Amino acid sequence: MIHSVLLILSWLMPLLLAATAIIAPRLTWKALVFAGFPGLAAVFLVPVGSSVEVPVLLLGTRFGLDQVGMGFLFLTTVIWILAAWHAKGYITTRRSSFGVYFLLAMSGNFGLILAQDMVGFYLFFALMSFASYGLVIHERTPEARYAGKVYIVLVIIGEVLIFSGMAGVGTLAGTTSFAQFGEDWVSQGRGALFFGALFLGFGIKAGALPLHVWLPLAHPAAPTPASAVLSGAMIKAGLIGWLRFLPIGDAALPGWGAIYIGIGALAFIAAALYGCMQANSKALLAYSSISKMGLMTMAVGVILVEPDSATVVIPCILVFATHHCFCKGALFLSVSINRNDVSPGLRRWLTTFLLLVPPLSLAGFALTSGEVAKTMMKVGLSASISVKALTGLAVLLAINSLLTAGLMFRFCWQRFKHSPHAHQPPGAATFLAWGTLVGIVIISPLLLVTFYPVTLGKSLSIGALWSSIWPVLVVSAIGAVLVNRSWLFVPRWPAGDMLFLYLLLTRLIEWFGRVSSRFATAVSVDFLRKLFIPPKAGYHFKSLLRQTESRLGMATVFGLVFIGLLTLSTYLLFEHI
Amino acid sequence: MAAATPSDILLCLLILSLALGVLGDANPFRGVIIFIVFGLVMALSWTRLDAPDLALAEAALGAGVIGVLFLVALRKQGEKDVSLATQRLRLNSVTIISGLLLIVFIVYLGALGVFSAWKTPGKGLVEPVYESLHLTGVSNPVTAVILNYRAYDTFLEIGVLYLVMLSVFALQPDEKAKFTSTEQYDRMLRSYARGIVPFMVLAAGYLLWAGAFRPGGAFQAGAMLGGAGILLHLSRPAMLLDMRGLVARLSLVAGFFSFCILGILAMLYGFDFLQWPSHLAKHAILTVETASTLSIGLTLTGLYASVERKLISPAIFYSGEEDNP
Amino acid sequence: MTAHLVITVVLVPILASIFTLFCGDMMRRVVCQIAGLTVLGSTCLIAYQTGHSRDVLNIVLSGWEAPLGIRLYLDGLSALLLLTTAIIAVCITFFAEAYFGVKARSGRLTFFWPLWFLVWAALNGLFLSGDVFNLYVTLEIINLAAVAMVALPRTHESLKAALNYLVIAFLGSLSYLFGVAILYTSHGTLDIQLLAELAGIDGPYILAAVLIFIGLMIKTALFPLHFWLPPAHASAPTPVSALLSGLVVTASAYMIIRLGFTVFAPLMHTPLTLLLGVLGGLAVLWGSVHALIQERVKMVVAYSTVAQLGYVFLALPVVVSGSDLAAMVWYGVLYFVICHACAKTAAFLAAGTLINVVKHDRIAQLSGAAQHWPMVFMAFGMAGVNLIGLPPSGGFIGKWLMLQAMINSGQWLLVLILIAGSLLAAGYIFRVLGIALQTSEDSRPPVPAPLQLTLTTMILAVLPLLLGVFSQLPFSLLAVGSPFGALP
Amino acid sequence: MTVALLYSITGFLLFLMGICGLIFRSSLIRRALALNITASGIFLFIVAQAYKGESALPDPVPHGLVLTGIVIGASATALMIYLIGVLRYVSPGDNDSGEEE
Repeated sequence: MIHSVLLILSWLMPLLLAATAIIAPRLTWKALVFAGFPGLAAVFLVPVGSSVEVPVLLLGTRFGLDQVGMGFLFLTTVIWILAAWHAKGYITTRRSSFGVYFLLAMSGNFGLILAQDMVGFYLFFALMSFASYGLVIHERTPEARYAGKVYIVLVIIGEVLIFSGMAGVGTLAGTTSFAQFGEDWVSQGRGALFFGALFLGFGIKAGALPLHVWLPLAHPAAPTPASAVLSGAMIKAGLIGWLRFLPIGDAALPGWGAIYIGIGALAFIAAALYGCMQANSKALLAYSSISKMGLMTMAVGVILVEPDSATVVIPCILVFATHHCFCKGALFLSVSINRNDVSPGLRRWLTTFLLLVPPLSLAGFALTSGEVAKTMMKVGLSASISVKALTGLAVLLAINSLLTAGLMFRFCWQRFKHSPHAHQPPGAATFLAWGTLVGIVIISPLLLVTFYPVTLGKSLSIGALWSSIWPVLVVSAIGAVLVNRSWLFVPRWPAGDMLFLYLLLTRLIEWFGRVSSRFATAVSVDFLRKLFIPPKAGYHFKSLLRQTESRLGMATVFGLVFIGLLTLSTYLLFEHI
Repeated sequence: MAAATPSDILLCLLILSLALGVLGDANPFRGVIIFIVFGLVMALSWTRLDAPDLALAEAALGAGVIGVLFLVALRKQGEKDVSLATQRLRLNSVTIISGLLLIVFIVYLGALGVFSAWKTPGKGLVEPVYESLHLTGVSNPVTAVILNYRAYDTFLEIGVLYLVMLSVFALQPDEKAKFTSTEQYDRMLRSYARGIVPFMVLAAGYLLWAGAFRPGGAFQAGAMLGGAGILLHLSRPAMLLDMRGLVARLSLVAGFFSFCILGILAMLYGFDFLQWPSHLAKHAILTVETASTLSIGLTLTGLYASVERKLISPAIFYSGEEDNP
Repeated sequence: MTAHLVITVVLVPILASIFTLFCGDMMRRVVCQIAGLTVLGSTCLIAYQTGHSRDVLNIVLSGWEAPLGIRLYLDGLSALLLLTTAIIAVCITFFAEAYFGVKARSGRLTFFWPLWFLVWAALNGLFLSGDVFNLYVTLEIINLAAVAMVALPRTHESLKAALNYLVIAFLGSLSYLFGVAILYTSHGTLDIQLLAELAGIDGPYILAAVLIFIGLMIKTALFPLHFWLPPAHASAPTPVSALLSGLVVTASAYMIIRLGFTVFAPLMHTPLTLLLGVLGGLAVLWGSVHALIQERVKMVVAYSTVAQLGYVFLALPVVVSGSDLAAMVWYGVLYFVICHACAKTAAFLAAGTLINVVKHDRIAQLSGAAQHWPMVFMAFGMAGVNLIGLPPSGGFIGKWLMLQAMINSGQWLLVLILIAGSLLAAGYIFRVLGIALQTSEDSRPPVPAPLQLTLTTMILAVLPLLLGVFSQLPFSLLAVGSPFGALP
Repeated sequence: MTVALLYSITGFLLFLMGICGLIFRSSLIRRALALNITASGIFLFIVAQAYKGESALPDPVPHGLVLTGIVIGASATALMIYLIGVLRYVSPGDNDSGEEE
């Protein structure tokens, strides 16, 4: 009973609080932190495997907690609660609007993790996606609006893709319940279209390579706590989508696996490289997220190639996701912390230390969660891939370590050197939430060891320690040398790298429409032109449409169509019988 | 089955050629005149097909009142006709191809129509209608169908007439008509009307009464009453009722309302909606018919009056700019 | 008792129509409210009883059984449509009260009310009708009244649109009437249930089917017979536009489903439905593209109606009688239609509220309007969510069922069209919202939108979302007397 | 050829002629006339099908339906004529009541 209540309350509580905002916005704002508590309680109190049926919702929905859900729910609830706490000190304008969007997105994020069927998942996914639009445009600056525009266009395309992919997979599998997913339907070989749709649809959220363009725009634009949850928790929703909808562990999809690995590897390296060129700290962090998500994409690809490896690789994904979530969350929150705001002395030293921990952890420095997660990922993946691929993986990891270290060096440099004073010192909640999160980052190696079958021994070996330390050392050394030679170190490439391609595409489509209508009219000079375009009308696409529409309204055309349809359908039917 | 006689064939050819005249005649005014003749010939063919009720209705409504409305609509309009078309059709490859297509379609559909008509129709409901006729309170089977068996349809149909009058009200300008005394009335028309209108009212009453056992009924009687009203209006426009006045409104809804009330009464006494117990059926039917006749007659008169008012000479009836409050 | 209750639903609006013809302003408002709430209450009771007894109801009229007399037929579908209509109608009534305001207190606009109640009565009659000829009569009342209401503004545009509408609707009804006549001559009955039992494919049957379907296609504005709809729906006063796009087209869509799955069930999965599907697909694309290039909000919404009605036909080709697919399409299309009715009404009412405060609805000049009237645009957005087919709207559930049926039968082209239609819908909805959400330097104090307008709009905008989230209840109601039993 | 068949075919031809009239005539009055011809054709078809021969009684149900059809057709025609009349006196750009825009 209590389990069922918790499973429902986890997503219902934020929703209810959001609704309360209509009557009592102050109450909502006060209770912001507590909205996530039922979810957190569910992590600890609800045993894995329990579920509850809600027949009145949609076409009958099921909520439950499985191994994957448990892992993601933990990291998600923690980051949302801390972000809410942070927001209470940080957000000063438009609080109630922020609170409502924040709570709606939170509800969506919790709900999609708990949903045990496709339709429910889709519902909460959409709720989260659309609500976070409100978070992105919170500042209402032109940049925020532009980022919001790019974001919302991609979200809608993603929604439609996921919808079609989901309908296809659900129909082929004959069920919408994740639990009843069989493997037989995949072997029918009909799903290619849907897998493509799902890859792209969830890829938009997970920041998969050609679809990641919204991330570097949205993160700098959004307020800090929103960026933290966007990058820490919501970005993982795409990953969860893949894990839920694809036949993970049931069937092999080598072709798709290769695509996932390829795209993941590309993102793993290229995004980190591009991130090093960013002047804006949050854009830099966004690229780092894209890069880390690339590794997880690769892991999903490995499972798709080798279904048997799922039992080994999925915990690795969970560990890595947990590490990345906390670390990235702490990094984003630290953007609003300024060392110089703190009075000199012990407290400033402590702040400096705390500020340094997440970057080091993300760079995989020895004894941090980053090192543990990376080692585990390496071990997990190497169990299921060939020797040749193993070498490739090692190279990739090494390159990424260097790049990440570079990223983090640049980030720290910006934080310590260039960070301006805040207009007004952030509230205590901002500090406390950030501090708590950094604390969690510090103890997270222990947490991971407790919850997952992580072998600390491997990561404590000399080789592992050394491999985790040298990139940081190398980069720091190079950085220290180069840091004042701005011509070399600070190329500033715009955030949203490939966005211009999309713009080009839009132009191309417009151009194509213009040219094709001109072409059509030019080629079929007599018939088509007389039918569709009266003399003197322009060849513009819109006017072509409008003219055709008005032609359809002519009595002559209408009568012809009427009689034609009458004849055609009778003819067809008489032919048929 | 009876074989068609040459006179049948002649009648059909006449109908078709008249239709061609209605559609094809270059002069719209003449087209309307032909349309009235067409309606009368249709009435003839319906008498031939054993449907005298329809013949009466068609002659009075289709050819009569509607024909007059068409005439009025065209009178001041003259040769100039209102057209919605913005683009004129020219002879080019498109129209030629479309025309050819149209011919193919029509030939095909015509053949189909012949084919479908060839099938001997089923027996329909002749037997059940006549079997229960003694329970309906009337001996004219058509009246039994429309006012007893399928009274619900007729109820709604009266609603359509009511609706048309409502629509006309809703589209009229807000000012009340202002009559000027300069209007010259046709003295001859006036005395003619004075003579004929009482007879028309009497005829309407007879048609109404006769509907129970021979051709006739509310619609035919109502159309006759409407004709009388139109005549009256033609001769003395100043006598026109204010159609939005209370009495006119009451008469307009009389048919519809009496249906409602009798239907509700039937339900209150434990019958179905619009069910007439057989011993009361005749009275019930006569009641709704009388009320409907009144409503129909008034509706038709009102329609004529409003069409004419709008179309003939607005300048006489309205001082100043029309429609601008 | 239920029989009386069912008749009430038709009679009360008729009586209200007659009374409003005689009432003064104060009295008229009282009559409107009493009638509206009575019908709403009755339909709630009817829906409850139908859902509770899980039994269809045949109501004999005039004391004559089916082939001779007319029967009313009440199943879950009718009950649900009656209820939806009642909710929408009450909202429109309250909206119109505030929208017409002082203007409607005297003069010709007072005749809006009797016309409107007559339409409501005819709608209820249509949803209850069990007789093909009776359907014709009710449909005719709806259409003629709609024509008159389109012409209400008495502008050149509205009169032209009304005339066009009248000509087309007249042709449609004649076509339908011809089909009905052929059905009667070959089968000797007009009762839907009896016809469904008797129907067998032969020449006259085919001709009747084609004539009836084409008649209804015209009334449902299926591409390429749709051109009359956008001008008529856009040039009418807003409460009328809402009523037209929300309820009137729903009536003919309902008739297609009702007749298609009973009398004409043997014709499913024949080239006829294929043709309908193709035209439906074209309607989706054509309507959506045109909605994208319109310059006025009301035109966008009107073209969206053309597009959305295309879905009703789009799924028909996958119906193989007797299979699960047919059930999915049946449920999906109906649910889609019902939710579309609510959402479309809400979208029009939102546009109307905007017209009420801004005095125009040109999209280009709406920049920044969302910050002045956030509730209006929120309602528009929520209606848009349903039109796009995003969860948790009911439109999503309808599309989801249709999509599953399409995929199951391997009709990939239809799947693609459905998806393209959703994307295009997102395009035209967000085009309006995007411009409205821009910041503008216009700092004039905004005229507040009247509460009555905003509230009714909001209620209707929320309704499809509720229908999406709590879909079990309506589905169980729909299952009463459904030709396929419960949803598989 | 029986009487019923002859008149049915005539009815069908009238139906088609009416639609052709709708196609080829652009004036509104003419369209209203064409629609009336179409309707007459349909009614003729129905009544002819109800005719059962010289000695037999005709089916009264179709007669009832046609009577309803005639009344509804006349109503629609009247409305159309009225609208045409109003349209003549409202020119483009006129704003009668200032309801919209």
